[in-house]
Amino acid sequence: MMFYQVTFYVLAAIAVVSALLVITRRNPVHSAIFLIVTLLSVAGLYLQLQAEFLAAVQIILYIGGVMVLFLFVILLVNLEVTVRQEPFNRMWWIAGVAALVLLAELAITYYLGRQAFATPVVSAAALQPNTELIGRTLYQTYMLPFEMASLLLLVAMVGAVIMARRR
Amino acid sequence: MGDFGVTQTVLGADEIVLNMGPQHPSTHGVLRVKLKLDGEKVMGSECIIGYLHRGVEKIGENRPYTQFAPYVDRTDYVAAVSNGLGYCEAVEKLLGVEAPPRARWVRTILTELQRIASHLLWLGTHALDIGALTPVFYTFREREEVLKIFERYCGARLTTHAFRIGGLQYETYDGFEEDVKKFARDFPKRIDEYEELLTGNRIWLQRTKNVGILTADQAIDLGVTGPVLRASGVKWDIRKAFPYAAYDQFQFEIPTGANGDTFDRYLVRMQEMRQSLRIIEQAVDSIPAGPIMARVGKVIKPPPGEVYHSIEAPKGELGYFVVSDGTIQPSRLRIRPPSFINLQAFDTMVRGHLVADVVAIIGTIDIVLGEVDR
Amino acid sequence: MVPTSHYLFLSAALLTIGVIGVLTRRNLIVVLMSIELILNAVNINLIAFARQLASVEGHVFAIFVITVAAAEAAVGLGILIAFFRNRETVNTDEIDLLKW
Amino acid sequence: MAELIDALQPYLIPTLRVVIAFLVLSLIAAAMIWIERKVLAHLQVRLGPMRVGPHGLLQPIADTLKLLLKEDIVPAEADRFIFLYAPVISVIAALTPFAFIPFAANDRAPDVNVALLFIVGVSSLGIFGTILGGWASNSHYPLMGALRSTAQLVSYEVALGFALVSALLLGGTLSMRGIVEKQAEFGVWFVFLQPVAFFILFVAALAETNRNPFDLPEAESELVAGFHTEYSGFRFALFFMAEYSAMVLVSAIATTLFLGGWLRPFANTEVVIQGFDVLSLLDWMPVAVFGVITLWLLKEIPGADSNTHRLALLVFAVVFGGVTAALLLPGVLPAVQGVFWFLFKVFIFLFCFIWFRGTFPRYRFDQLMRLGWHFMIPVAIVNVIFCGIGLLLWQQWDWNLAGALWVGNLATLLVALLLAGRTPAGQAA
Repeated sequence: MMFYQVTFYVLAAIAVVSALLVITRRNPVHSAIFLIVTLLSVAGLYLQLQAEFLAAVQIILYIGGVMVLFLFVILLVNLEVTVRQEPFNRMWWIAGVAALVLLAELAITYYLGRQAFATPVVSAAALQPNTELIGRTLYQTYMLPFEMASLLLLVAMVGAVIMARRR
Repeated sequence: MGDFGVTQTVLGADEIVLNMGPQHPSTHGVLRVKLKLDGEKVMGSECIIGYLHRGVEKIGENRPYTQFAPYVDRTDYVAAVSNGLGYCEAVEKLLGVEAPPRARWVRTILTELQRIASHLLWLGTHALDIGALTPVFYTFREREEVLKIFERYCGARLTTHAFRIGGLQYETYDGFEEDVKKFARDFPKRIDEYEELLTGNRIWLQRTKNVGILTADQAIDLGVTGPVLRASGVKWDIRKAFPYAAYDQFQFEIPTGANGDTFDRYLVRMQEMRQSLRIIEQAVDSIPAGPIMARVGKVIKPPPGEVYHSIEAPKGELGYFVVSDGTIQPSRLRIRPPSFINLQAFDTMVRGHLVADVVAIIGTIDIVLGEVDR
Repeated sequence: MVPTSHYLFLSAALLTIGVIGVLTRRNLIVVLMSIELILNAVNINLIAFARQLASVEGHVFAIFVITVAAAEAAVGLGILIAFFRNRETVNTDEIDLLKW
Repeated sequence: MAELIDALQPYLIPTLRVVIAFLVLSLIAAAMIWIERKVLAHLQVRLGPMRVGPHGLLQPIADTLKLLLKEDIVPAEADRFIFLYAPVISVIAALTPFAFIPFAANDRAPDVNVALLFIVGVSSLGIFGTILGGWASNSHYPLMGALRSTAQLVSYEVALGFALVSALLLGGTLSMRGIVEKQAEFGVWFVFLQPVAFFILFVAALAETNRNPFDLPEAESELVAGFHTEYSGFRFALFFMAEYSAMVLVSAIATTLFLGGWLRPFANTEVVIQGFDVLSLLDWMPVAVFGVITLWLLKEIPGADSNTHRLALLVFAVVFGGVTAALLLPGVLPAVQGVFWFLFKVFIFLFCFIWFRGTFPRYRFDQLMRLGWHFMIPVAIVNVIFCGIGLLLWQQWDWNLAGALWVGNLATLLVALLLAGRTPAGQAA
């Protein structure tokens, strides 16, 4: 299954490179575009992992919803000044070192536990039919968290409206 | 002008200055409007005019009376006949002559046809501005009929120069009455057709009702005339108040509106077209025989004096102020164009509305830039 | 088959990039976008493990994460707009007053 | 190498099919330009294009050539990279979903079990083409057009989504093929079970594709041309094509979900007169349509303006006549039945789009938003709830399916009337 692996590495490379571009571009519109690219390649990875429902959700909600919101806000607030300013704050190197330490930590952990994280033990077909399974799990086992999530969305919606409304 | 500070460099976070025109599809020519917007809401406006200024009034002071007549056709170029009537009657008043009855009857018929043509053009473009693509083709179909009558009568369609000082240059052609009667017979059905497309249309109502309200007091303060004034509920029509041509001979009503919004202005103009038809029908049935030219000399040389004569043009009060010093040229000539004065109401009407309404309001005032800029 | 550990490395990389973005960028909008990156890294983990364990619960939790991300973006951008109205800037290091 | 070919094997036919679908779509988009201009013209008592070819039949080619040859202008202060590639995003987003839409029972479209979600998701990416194109132009009118269309698309996507939900509740699957098969199984198109949802879908589709009366993003009388004001030449053509493909796409979605996709009308009914099923005559409809077009083309030949036009008419007549003849070959007619009916329904939809454009004025932005949020979305939600209740009654208490759903529809209409009464026409902002 060489095709499978090639797809994975290509998508992973695109995701990482455009993620780097997200945090290095001066212009937030460019950042947003590269974030969209990252999200799309992550959606592709979901497809590989037999999570096609989540891939669709990723595209509809994340890209079609959240990212549009981001772009909308970027267009609303006029950022001509920001684009010309220094994009990073003064303590960037401390942050960088700390983050790299975090990365090293994660990498070491994963490396040590690589046996446990080998290829899946069970056949992946167990995740099919994906949509039905997710639906049943979500509405039966996780009914309460689901309702809480909807409450969270409601609160967020009301909060966002109140904060963004002009006085 | 510039009362909202367009020159100010730092505006609020959400405020932008949007320049509409002079090359914008909905400014009806070369009107330029600067809008101060908060989001899409209009906080202020400034009309910048003069892109079509040709100095028509000054030209009038350098031409013999007769030679200036074709120029007035080119002020409100979609209602040339009305312009000609106003100018000719002003000079006739100065001369102290009156056109013979037959001439006055024909003048009335042609002027009312011109009113219909002008309103049709307004209706089509106004609807087009609001996004209805189709009415403009229907209205142009009927306007074509009117223009054909003009063409047969005087050879020109747009800038007709139909009238002469003292009466008419040409006798009506054979079949003039039949043509006019046929038009008057067919046209009501067409108006019904337009009204079917627009008057009851929910979207049209939403786009025009309560948009660009001009109260009666505001309208009078701003000197607004014509359908815009009447839509605000003021029953003022020069055809009734100071009858000219043959208007005192005919029965017709002055349609008025109640709210002074864009929808009322629409309704008033639709009603006016029906009233014009009434006048035309009465007039064409009773055209008297007789001469078509009063006794005026070959060279028109009015006695010294001044006169102001105004008529009810399709767009409002069209006035000519002519001062004679006894020579063959006016010593001063001034046109009171309805579009120019009505455009003053634009800022009052537009404040607090959205950009889309700006377009509707420019349309509803019914301006012609040739007349605004002269 | 790509081993799960590769997904975990990818996720770790995205997480780190996101963290760097949150810590170093001055523009609040980019900071919010970096948070989205972090949340995505989490989702990759959840779904990779869901495959390894052949359990759909990882997917369910990823859905919750996306919900939270949507809520976070809405509130965050709401705050940002309110802030921009008052201060005319979206730089994190200029957000230094507790009230205005 | 052999391993690679093996690995790619399952991808080949879908890829080929997608390429064919794209080519056909480009043709349809080009034909739509002509059809739209002609239909609109005849609605407006004029003739429309008449010069390029007989009855302007070659107008699309002329238009395309003109656009391709025009200079590709990039405004001076524009964000060059984004400006250049925004139209591409639009086109990709409008064309990709066709990969999942089955045009016929024998169409090899990939049968994904979340196809509907993907179609909605990918088509909603087209918004980025609009918003980025508008932003990158660095000009007021395109920016306002972009902001408007973003707000509009996001709002109406919700209503659209809810309208789709009732169809997939009935279908019980997200697979496009599955939904059509369910309609065949029920023996009734979902439009007759969920007319309110269909209506909402139709209105939302108008808004999604920026068509009159919701064409605010490109309201020419207000914003000159909206987000693509600064575009010219080929890139403008791309936006144009994206727009028409999006129209075809929403029509195709509506056809699949509510109008029975590739199913022939009355597929499950028989009206037998003297041992002959009269309705099976409908199978001959493709032959009839192409035959009539051929005859019309032949009839036009003697009266054509010039010899060139005569030649062009003859070529068209030969093409259409050839298609008619090909249809009469054994086995061809059954094979193209599905595609024919699918496209037939899509074109009826597209005709309605044009018809509305010729009839309605344009909404104002706030009115559009109010209509979306205060009317369409609540009605759509209520409709989904009643649809769910109807299905529950059918499954648990053995109600008649159509009866239960129609009670729900009437209840929804009642709610809609109440809502409509609360927002009187002509309410100013």
